[in-house]
Amino acid sequence: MKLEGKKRIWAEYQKDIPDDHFFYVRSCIRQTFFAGSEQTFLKIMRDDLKKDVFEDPRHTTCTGIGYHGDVVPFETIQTVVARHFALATEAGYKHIAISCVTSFGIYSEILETWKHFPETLARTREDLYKATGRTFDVPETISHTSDIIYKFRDEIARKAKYNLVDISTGKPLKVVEHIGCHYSKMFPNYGIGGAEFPHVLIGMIESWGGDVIDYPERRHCCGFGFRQYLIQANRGYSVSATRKKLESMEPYKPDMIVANCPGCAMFMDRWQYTIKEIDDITYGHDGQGIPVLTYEEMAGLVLGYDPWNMGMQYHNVQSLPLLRKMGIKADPADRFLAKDGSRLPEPANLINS
Amino acid sequence: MSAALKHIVVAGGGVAGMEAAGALAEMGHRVSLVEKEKNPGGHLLQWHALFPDHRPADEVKHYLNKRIRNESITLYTGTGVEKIKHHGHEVVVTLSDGTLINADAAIIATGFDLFDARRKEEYGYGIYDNVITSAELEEMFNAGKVTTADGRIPSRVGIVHCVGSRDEKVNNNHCSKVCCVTAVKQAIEIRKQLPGSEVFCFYMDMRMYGPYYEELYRESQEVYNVNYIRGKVSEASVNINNRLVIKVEDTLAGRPLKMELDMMVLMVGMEMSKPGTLLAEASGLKRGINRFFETADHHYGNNLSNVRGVFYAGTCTAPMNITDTISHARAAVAETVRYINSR
Amino acid sequence: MSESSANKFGFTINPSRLINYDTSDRKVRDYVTMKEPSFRLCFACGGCTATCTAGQYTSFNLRRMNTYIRRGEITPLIEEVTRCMLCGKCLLVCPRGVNTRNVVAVASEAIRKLERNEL
Amino acid sequence: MEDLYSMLMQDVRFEEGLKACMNCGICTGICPAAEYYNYDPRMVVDLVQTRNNDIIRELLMSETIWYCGQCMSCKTRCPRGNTPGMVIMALRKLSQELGYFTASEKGRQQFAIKRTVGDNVLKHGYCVVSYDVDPVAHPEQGPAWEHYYKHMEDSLARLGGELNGKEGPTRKISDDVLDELRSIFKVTGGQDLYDAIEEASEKKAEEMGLEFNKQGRDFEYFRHVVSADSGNHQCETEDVRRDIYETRR
Amino acid sequence: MKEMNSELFVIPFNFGLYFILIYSVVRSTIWFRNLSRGDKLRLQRGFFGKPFMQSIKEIFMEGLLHRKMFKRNPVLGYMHMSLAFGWFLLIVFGTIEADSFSAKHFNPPSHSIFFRAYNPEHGASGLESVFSFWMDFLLAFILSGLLLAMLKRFIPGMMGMKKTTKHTWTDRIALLSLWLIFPSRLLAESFTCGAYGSGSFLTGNLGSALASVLPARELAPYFWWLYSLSLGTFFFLLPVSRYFHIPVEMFLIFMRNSGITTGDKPSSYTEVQEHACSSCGVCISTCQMSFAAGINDIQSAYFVKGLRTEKDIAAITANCLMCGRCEEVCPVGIELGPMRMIERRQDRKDIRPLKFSDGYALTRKRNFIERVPTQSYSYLVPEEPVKADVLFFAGCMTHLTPSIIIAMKKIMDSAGVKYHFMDEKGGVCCGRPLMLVGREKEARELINHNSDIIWKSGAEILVTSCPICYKVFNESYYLETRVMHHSEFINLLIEEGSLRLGYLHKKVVYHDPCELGRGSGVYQEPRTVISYVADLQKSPQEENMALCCGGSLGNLTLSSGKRALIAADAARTLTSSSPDELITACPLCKKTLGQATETKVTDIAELVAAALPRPLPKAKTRIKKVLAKTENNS
Repeated sequence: MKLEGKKRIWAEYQKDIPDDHFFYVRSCIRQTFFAGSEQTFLKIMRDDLKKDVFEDPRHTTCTGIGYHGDVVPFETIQTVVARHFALATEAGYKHIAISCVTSFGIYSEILETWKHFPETLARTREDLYKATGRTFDVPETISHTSDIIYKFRDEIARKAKYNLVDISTGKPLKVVEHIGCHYSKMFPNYGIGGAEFPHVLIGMIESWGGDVIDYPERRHCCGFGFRQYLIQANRGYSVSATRKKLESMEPYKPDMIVANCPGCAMFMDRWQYTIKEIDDITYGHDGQGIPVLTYEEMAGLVLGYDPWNMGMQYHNVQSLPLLRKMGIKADPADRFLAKDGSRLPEPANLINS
Repeated sequence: MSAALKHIVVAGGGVAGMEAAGALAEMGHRVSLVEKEKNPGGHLLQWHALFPDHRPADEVKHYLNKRIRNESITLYTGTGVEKIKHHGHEVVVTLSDGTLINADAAIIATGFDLFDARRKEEYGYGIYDNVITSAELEEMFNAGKVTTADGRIPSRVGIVHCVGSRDEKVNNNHCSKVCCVTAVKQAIEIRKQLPGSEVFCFYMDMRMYGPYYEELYRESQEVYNVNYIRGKVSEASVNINNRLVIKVEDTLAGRPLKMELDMMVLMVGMEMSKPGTLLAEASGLKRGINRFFETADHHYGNNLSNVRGVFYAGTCTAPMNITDTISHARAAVAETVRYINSR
Repeated sequence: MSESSANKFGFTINPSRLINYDTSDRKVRDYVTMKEPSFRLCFACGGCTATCTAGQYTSFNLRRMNTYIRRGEITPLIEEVTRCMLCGKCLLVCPRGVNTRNVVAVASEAIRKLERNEL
Repeated sequence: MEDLYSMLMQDVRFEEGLKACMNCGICTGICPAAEYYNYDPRMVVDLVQTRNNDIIRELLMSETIWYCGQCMSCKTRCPRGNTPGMVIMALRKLSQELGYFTASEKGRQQFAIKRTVGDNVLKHGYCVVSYDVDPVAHPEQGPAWEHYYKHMEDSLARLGGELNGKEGPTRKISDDVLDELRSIFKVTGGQDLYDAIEEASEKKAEEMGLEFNKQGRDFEYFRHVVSADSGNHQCETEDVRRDIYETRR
Repeated sequence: MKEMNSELFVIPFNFGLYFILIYSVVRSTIWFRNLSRGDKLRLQRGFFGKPFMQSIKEIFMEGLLHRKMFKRNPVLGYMHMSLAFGWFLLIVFGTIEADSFSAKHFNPPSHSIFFRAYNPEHGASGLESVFSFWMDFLLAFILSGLLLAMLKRFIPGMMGMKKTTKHTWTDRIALLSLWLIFPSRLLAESFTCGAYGSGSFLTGNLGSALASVLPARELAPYFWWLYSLSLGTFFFLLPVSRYFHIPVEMFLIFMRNSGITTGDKPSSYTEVQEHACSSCGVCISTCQMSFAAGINDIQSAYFVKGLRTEKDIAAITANCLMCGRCEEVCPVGIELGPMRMIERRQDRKDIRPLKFSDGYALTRKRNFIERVPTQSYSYLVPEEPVKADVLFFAGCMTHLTPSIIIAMKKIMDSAGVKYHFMDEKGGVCCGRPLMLVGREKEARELINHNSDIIWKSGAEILVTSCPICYKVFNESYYLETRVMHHSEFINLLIEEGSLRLGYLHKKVVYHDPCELGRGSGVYQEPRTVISYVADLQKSPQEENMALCCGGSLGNLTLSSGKRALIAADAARTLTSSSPDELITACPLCKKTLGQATETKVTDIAELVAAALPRPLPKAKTRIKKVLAKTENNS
């Protein structure tokens, strides 16, 4: 494989990511399954990078899952998103930072639609005004929160307490990156590195010392498929797609998977458990499973955050071997604590607990 | 009657340019043949054998070289044509080295550029070691050995049609016409050179429009056992053994198909050439939606430009094969002569 | 996979419909090509399917069957091949002179051999 | 009778999603659904572009249009700039508006999506929210989630959040905000789609003789639609899509 | 003559003779044992009845005189006749001579065969000399045939045989011994006569000539040895050589005359036929696959030999047009078509019934040729029956030649026939194509489906445009309906005057479709019909010797290229008189020949339709009359 070829493409797909003053919108899935990651992102931005990230508690879901679950019409979701723009406008923000890749895809789609079909923008303004009396300006930029971490990756590298390196051997960790389909497959120009060789996670991994694995099914969907997961009877589709990816990356013996989409991260973790239950197969080094991290968690580890405060214990595939490799001291016993600091009973049959 | 010794500039020393220059000189006109490369011959230079009869490209090269061996032809090499303007009774041609040539007429034969395969990112050209273009394969044929980047004999070769043609993602909606038959020809040559190999053509339509093309296609199946899969390759990647893995729909089975390859050959299409584009902009020559030069009329005026005294020959107007290019060049000559005589 | 887990999750891992050319078995193709070389000549125009007598009553599709054979997709083939009436109409319409009738006969022969591991 | 094609044309996503298909199959080549379902986006698009009302109606009532996972990988590649995924979305919307979706097993599932995600949006302001992901309904979420769910207060607190708090993850969405959402739904037709789904589903439940409640999830029809699986969605022979396709071409 | 009395040289002859006698008895009993009960009865009845006499006559006419062969080629006929009949007479008169001129009666055969050796002086005077003259004459007669036979070996062309069969080594030795028999007898007798001054014009003169230069008395015994040896060897090799056909043919004739037929499974009869084949090769030179397509290893001679020698002949069996020409010319009258059909079915069975040789080798590879998956047409749903007097079944192929269908509609309409077009929307295959490749069982499914429709229609006549369907409707469907090919039906309509037809001033030639002509014996009706509307010319090969168009469904494996060769050749022959149109009565022939000639190829129905006066006359229903007729006829 010729790296310069990829570099050329990466150079072509660079988008402008603002330096500061973000209007933050949360993700249903991320806040539900990776609440810690969202908080970590904010912590990194505010405490480590000293950036202004504003969150308006009045913002809601973008209804994206409903939209792709086909129960929410396009007009409706446009207006809901427009409401978020209104909130941003009211607070004087021009740059949206989006935590969810589904949302990010929808924001991109809506902006593109407004560009090509101006009448839809007009209608949305009408609808929003009729429904809420709000008005809005179209934001100057939209960034996925992974874009923002990407932008500051080198700054983070400078502050790094740990690197993506096996301290025992000094060799870089082998990392599989997974990009949410809706991040750049729909609109390659909205994603760093385009649709075929997205650079957003690779950039982080490499500047934090890791090695990226490029494997045949890299571009394949995690299998969420919205209705294909939401409905129990359809979940076979979802798990099959993830298994396809896991089998394809298996020969490379990766140390971890990192994803920029909360859904992908959640599924690739959950399905490893399910596949173990159904077919009794586990992947990764001597069947310990492959830990799946959000990029916030990865960044947090690099900056020396406590993995348990980021919620990494709430993955079915536990990351203890990974943490050991990186030389991070984290006491497994402290994983599950109650508010008062007392220990909670540990869940059974987590992978490599 | 001596309309004799008119002076015509021919821009571009490829197949069309050489044929046009030769024909004009034959009629006793003075010709300035301007070629940007060191040698005339254009894309033909790197070609090994020609469809449909596998005749060596050299034979045609020799014909053309003989054609321009004529004292009334002045050959400028390493020089491009930057601008052509109609002025009074003549055309004023500006060369890249600043030279100005006043002539009675000019024939533009700036030809085509091969599509830059890197623009089809999903095929990983310039990234994966064993993704090559049809032109590079011809060079392998010339060198007499077809091998992978690490010098192994490929046991399975895939040939992808319509790379950079019929594809709005790289904003080329046109068909490059010759790639289908080139693919068939190259498939046969691979099978001849590497009898142990399997060859697969991934096509959307087999456009065997020329004489003996369909026969060649049939021969490739009957004699050389070339495999054809109808479907446009969706993406390529490499596995841990550095073998290519491609995904495609076998549209005739209506199911997705996955296959490992040792080598993937991209049938790169034809595009308007860069110099041609610059020349068009500098000289106010119209271009069509396919970005090639737009001729005055598709059916009976396809050598005429929108500038008096300026004529088109060959693939600068649209993709064509060598046969058509030569005929088109001769037609351009006829139009040019008619023009200069009628003044 | 075990029943219990099916019940536990309410779904199963789906079988793949992908034609994996690297794992599929092309013994049948090789046998058919050996016994009936004209098989190579098919360019999938579908003329046979259009005129097919059996095709009026069932989804038998010789054009698709040829593709299955070439790709080594035997499972759908086994059923497909038994539907042909060998009436020979396709012989008369094939523009490439493929001995279609024999292709069907040889294919079914090959399948039987395959089942007996004689290929 | 209705002209389904022009009804589709009113959907901007359809206009964007279907120009002219040349059946190259590039979409199916990377389509996750095509591998695990009896599904071929190329054929769907090709069928739609026949503009034949009967074919389109058959599609609207078929299982086929419900197989797509909307990963939109097809959009990236199509050499004709189509997006089968978006064509599907338009078909699905129409199928629901006209009540055709209840004709197919996969289509009927829309009711469950409306009762879960759909209702969540207007009830909580979220599509998905932690306290609604019950491990009993989601065994595949595994032990980690089970634990998190059981000790949500504690767990969330440690991660710096507060369940139904004023801000942060899974904060409570205030009622005036929810009112805004609801009126957006009314104004933009979201509510109408909800009602259409409810109405058709209730009719179907009656037809199937299954118990149906006006809200909630604990009744026969709901349980039926989320769990029913004919097992015919992968096999070649029971191939609705192919048979439409083969017979129509 | 003491030394001459040493009878040692008789041993080889006796050995051979008794061996072959015993062998024949054993073998024929086994054949008889393996016969079905019915056939056993037939044979027994035949033995004490007319068939016996018929057989004797036939054996005499064919086995000895070779009448058929005379008809075909006099030289060839004479050759066979001189050998067979001559030898026969030699034995008969030899016995009479030996019997009448010896001391005691009822001597062993050797006594007459070697008569001259025992009675060297015999034949001096009176009746004796007459006899010895007659014996010499017979010997000369045989030798003349032998000479021809030798010539035939080296220049086959002279007997109008393009090809002769390749021989096994046993055949060669047997041939050699056969050839040696009579020359050695000639020399033996001549030497003896020479030594004793006896013998007639041949042996006498040759003898004295030899004696004058050679020690005749000393040499004679060697030639008697040679004579005896060659006879012995010949008899001994008989069962394993092609000459076994000589005795077996008699069995065959007898069985055939007793009314035994090939049927549809292997039996003693098929085995007798296998051995009755003399590998004469007539079938090879008659086979279009040979002279038109250059395929020379699949003809019936090789097929039968394959059966006999129990090779794997699956490929040979399959590669045949089933046109039936070879059967027409087979001098032994072997039912080659049915034999191949049996074999095609056999290839699909796991076990064949025991054959003679199975006694020694019970399991043979050929018994275990794999069964291919059986077709299944469970997807066919019974159709709604339509009541009609006349059913019209176009047939699959006819749907590819719509002009025939249109023509038939015109004809039936103008004749006022009330018919139902059974497969108007394209029906189910008749089953014949499956039958032809040996898939009887599967064919039955289709036959049942169609029969059901036909029965329920209550039709009295079933008209089809396709001879392939016609044959199977007639042979394998159980119908009360009368099945007619459209040529027959049109003929009927003309006969009973329901068709008014004009005359087309056209010179036409008729091509007999295999399935209609040889296959179903319909030769006359088409000709009557054609001559009614046009000027029908003769064509070089007609009726039972008509050529196959090459399109035959009987051959599964024949390539389109070879088919084209056959078609081209047939077309050339058919159009040699350059007719205006080439008429056929089969859609498949029409299509195949159509691609092979410039001459317009027309189906008989089209021809007749063209002769219909336009505008079509008002149709009056005459169908009842037609039916009345059909009842009388049937």
